[in-house]
Amino acid sequence: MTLDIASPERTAIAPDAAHALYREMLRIRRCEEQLVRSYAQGLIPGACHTYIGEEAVATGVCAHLRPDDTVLSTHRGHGHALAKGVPAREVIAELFGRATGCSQGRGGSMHLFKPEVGMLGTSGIVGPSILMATGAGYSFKLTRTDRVSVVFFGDGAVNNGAFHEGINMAAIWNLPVIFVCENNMYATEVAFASVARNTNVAERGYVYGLPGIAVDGNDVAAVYTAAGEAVRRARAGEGPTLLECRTYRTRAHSEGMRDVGYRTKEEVDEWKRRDPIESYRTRLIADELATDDDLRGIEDEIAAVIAEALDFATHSPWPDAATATAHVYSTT
Amino acid sequence: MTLDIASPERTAIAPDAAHALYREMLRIRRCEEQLVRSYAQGLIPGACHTYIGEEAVATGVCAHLRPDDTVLSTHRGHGHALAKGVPAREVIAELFGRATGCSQGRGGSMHLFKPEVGMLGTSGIVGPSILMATGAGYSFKLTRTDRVSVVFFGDGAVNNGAFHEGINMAAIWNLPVIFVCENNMYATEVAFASVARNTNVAERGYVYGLPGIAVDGNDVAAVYTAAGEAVRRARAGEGPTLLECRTYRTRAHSEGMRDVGYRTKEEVDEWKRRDPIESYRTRLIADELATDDDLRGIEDEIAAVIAEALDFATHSPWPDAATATAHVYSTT
Amino acid sequence: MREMTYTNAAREGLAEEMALDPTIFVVGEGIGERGGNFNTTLGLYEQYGPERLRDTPIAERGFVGMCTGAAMTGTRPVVDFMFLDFILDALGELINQTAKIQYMSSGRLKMPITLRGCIGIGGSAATHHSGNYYPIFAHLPGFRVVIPTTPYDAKGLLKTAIRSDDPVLFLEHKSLLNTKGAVPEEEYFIPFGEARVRRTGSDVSVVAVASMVNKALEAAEKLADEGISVEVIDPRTIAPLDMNTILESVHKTGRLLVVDEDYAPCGIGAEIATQMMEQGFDDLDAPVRRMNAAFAPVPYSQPLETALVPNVETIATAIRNLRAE
Amino acid sequence: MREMTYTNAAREGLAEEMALDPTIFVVGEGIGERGGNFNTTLGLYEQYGPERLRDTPIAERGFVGMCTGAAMTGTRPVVDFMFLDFILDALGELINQTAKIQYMSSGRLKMPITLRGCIGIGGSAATHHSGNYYPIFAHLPGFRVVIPTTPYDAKGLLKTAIRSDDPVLFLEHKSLLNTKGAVPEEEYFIPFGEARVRRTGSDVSVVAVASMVNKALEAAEKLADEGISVEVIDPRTIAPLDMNTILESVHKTGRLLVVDEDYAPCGIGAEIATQMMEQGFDDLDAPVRRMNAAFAPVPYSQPLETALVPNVETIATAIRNLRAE
Ligand SMILES: Cc1ncc(C[n+]2csc(CCOP(=O)(O)OP(=O)(O)O)c2C)c(N)n1
Ligand SMILES: Cc1ncc(C[n+]2csc(CCOP(=O)(O)OP(=O)(O)O)c2C)c(N)n1
Ligand SMILES: [Mg+2]
Ligand SMILES: [Mg+2]
Repeated sequence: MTLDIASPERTAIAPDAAHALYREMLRIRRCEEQLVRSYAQGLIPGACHTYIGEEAVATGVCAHLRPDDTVLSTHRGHGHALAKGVPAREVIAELFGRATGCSQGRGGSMHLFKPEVGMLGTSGIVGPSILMATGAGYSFKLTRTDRVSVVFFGDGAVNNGAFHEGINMAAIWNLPVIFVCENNMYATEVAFASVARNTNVAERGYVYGLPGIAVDGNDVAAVYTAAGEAVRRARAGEGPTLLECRTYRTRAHSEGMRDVGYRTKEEVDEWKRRDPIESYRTRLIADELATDDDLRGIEDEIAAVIAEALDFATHSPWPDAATATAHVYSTT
Repeated sequence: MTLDIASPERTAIAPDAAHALYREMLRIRRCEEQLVRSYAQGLIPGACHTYIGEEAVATGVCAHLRPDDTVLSTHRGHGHALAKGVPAREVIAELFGRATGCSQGRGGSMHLFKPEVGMLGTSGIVGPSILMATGAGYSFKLTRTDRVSVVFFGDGAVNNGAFHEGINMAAIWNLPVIFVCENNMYATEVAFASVARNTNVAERGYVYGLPGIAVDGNDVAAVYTAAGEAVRRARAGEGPTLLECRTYRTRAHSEGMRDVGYRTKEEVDEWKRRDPIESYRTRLIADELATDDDLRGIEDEIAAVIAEALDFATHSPWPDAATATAHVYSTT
Repeated sequence: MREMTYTNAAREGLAEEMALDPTIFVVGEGIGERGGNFNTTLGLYEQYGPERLRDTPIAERGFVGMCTGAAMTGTRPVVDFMFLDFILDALGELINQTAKIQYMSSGRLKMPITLRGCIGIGGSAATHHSGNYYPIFAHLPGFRVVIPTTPYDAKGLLKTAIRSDDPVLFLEHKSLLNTKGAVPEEEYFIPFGEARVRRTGSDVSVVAVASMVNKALEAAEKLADEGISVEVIDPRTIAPLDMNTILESVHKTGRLLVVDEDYAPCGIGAEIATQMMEQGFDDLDAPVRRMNAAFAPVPYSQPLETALVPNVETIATAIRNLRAE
Repeated sequence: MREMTYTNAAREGLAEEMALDPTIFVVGEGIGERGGNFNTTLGLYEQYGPERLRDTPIAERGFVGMCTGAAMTGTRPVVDFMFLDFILDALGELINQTAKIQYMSSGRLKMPITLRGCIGIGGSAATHHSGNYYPIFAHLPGFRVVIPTTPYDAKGLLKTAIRSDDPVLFLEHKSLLNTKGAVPEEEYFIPFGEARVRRTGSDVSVVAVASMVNKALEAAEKLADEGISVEVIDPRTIAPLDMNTILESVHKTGRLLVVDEDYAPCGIGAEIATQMMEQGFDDLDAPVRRMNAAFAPVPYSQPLETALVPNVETIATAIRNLRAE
């Protein structure tokens, strides 16, 4: 059932779709770069895990989702929230702890909620999102909709019982869930190869009886193609898919953390050379899907969006302390 | 890495070893039959899960173990405790709730402890024994011994996170642990095939990077042969093994429970025809490893052992209520 | 009025709600065709089939996490743990996700999930099938904790639990499952946070939880012959906790005993005693007293198990002593 | 005497024990070469290598269960959770196995396992990295719960924890990790169940837990200028709990306030208040008062987070009010 790394179908993607993929990856990258600067300036009181280097995954998957489809994600969830439709201004404002943040300042980097656009939340705990996404799929099937549930998780979650229990339930009940593993080879500073004898995640689909597909997670076209098929299957009631995206985070696990010892500079540089955005830009021009001017236009557009978002966040109000205990319960 | 069901090597087992296997299976069977009668008589205040039909598994595996090797097991653990060296009298006394029981009356059917012979306990909770056995293996490796840790668990535990997390740790750290799955096709009344797309448990060894071997769990010679190799590997520091024994419980999940609806009488009868003890008896004679007289001798011997055990249990004292809170802590 | 057992009353409540709301589904081990180890779903599978009566793998953490996600997305799961002991593998999901998501989403996500399981010490169930554990949930923000003691309360509170948009623990003491009581034909609901005075009295107030209610009532009966008048209060839900009913009672009696089968430290007795002191110190003629299980895991053998828990005799003695203080 | 940080003192205690006993090993995520997210094992990997400083998969349930089995078989695991929040996935193992096996085996198996993790609200860590959760363990038989507040106590109590044959929760409040204090060169151990009077006073007794100890001391300092004499007690271990020291103090002051950053219901404050009433009712000139975190998950944003927890001002006010009752 396991496919080899799918070779991207260069012709499959129409120009406007291709531009949209480029725009979205760039929006994530620029937003993350701003957060890095803001963190350094002390504007982010809590943790900040950036998605830099992995933008192709969230972008390629979420390009297929409707607003009523849902996403659950992890501590490294800025990119997923953005790709699912959370405005950059609300992500930045959230990390700044402002009332205008997508979680109204309650969550910060690891707790991004915006149910209005299908962003059901990121989690500071590794594992649970896999299970909750399985449950969203259960709801969608029970209520006879064609909605799709997507969960993003890291290689670090693969050895966790939640992976085993969640994927098995989705498989036996044939739920519309897409399990997207972002295999960036490390969990904080622990190498995946040191905690799993077999680091091929997609292969594991076999024991659960669902398709396992591995793609180059730095190739947005490859992710887009594979995710398109997974989403089609889920919507058509054909069941869940395990999609392994091989990628890499090029910054430290989280801002302010050192990034030495556990991996080599050569390895990091090698992956920086495979930057998903740069490489897609080159390819778009080579394939004549876009001109340099088109892309410069997009780049200026995104620069403006992020500048406005920063301004919005910076001038947003703090939450009212009096609301600190609101919404613990629905009923009183 | 997965082997097919190993065909029992008829010649490999010497007569005295063969007699011992027969004797042990019979001791388990007769002890269980006595517990069934005692339960019906109201002498067992709590639950009683019998091992009838599965005796070949515990017998074939434990035949290779030393007293300083350890066993952890499940709610269906009478057979494992007996095979590891707990006297029948202490098992019966335990289910009767007497002070002379192997757990001094504190445990009953689901909590059989006798560390003196390496029986580290059965568990009323599905899953934990797999993890604790992994930890015993960690101790044995860290302290540079050649001791072996064995855990028995059912097909019901396979979909539990403990299976995933425990086997993975044993594999990556190359621990001397043998994971024995007693796949009897049902968890209470839930069919394994209804909660797992792929019911081949041994195959799962592949994703964790350890050998997965499936054997006919009703063929004591097959179990003995496969377990012998697994124990050899563990002792030699070659790491863990996943051993799937395909077997069947021919009585209800637990005494006093109905046994209809979820499986057919035909299926039960078919497996009764494959009774591990009867079939081994036939084979021993056919292979001239034993005479009918030899085996009658063993049968009389076991009958006497169980009769004495019942008498012992029946006349044993109750625990002293004053001890109810002793041993919660080692230190005060 | 018709009589029915606690289990049948609760099942009737579940059946009524499932008939009205197709988004309600039940998960658990053997709750499908089998109808539940404790007959919690008997007959419902035939009506609603596997999607709404879902037999699960033995993966408590998994299906609790799954139901948490389901509750966030428009359905109303009822998780049937059979024995509450099996909930423990799912505490990570419950504490970090189920109980927190309404708050973290500022109320944009709801969490209508009912978590039911049998509790209690008795019948040589031993340490893995005798748990109470409710203070864990009462301690943390986000949960409702319901402990009905009569068939009437079991049905009315289960219906309220299933309609609630908050996570609700619905805990059924094993010793109560086959007890009978009056249950009206007409539909009714019992709100959370309303204790019930099961017996009125003037000398000593007793708050009893779960199976201890009936034992306390028996003890009160005994003591009546001795001329000691005991008021017995069943909180029915411990989160929210109806302190007013307790305060009113102690205002009258001046003395309070909390009888709880669970362990004492950081338990519900400690919470009630402390709130009593905080809110009614001047009404107390004597310190609030607690009775609890002895501080040890639950053993199997009858003499040991019996020694662990309060009984009618020891409760009566405690009331006598408190009266005499 | 030499000064060192809380973290360094604790690490020195761990290093001393590991040097003496080759059966001690540490498991956790990033506790190997990295030396621990909170530097709990810094430098030890170089000395003892991967077998004794074992980086694990993200499988808290798994490695807690594994260490439970290891502790039963002759080794002495130290589980380093980094944040205590991550222990929750392992509660099933801890409650049903780790805490019960000594009892179920009638003491034939020991359970020398140390479970350490950082606790506490602060620094916008948000709801998955701010947990306290200690009442869960204090409520159940089988656990020891240690909450050191000074470098001296951190080292002495960690060494006692590692030598203990019982499961010990060793909880380090994040706000204390870099605080400095005197730590002697000579080896020493601090027994469990001995509270420390951090400041003597005659008007009001305050029992403070974890980070609340320093805040209570600050408040006491302020109030001294107002002529209010406050005694501050640090229980140091909440299971076992040293009630005698508290009783003696309240015998003198007649008033008790418990300041705890964790939630109130069924918390350690409720337990202390109830035992105070049970054992020293006549010494109480006023009801025991509690201060706790507001009853909500821990939010991220500073104004919200700050609003949740007691601070020097609110503690001082509570003491003034209690004095005036
Ligand atoms: C249950 C749990 N244990 C430990 C942690 C601490 N932690 C936060 S992120 C992380 C590593 C996650 O690695 P991975 O899943 O591969 O995601 P990545 O950071 O590589 O994107 C760990 C161990 C946690 N958040 N949850
Ligand atoms: C965590 C947990 N969930 C549920 C149960 C209730 N239970 C006891 S035995 C059992 C079935 C176990 O099936 P399997 O593992 O296949 O063992 P078998 O009884 O077939 O030998 C269940 C669900 C339990 N003991 N523990
Ligand atoms: Mg990773
Ligand atoms: Mg089975």
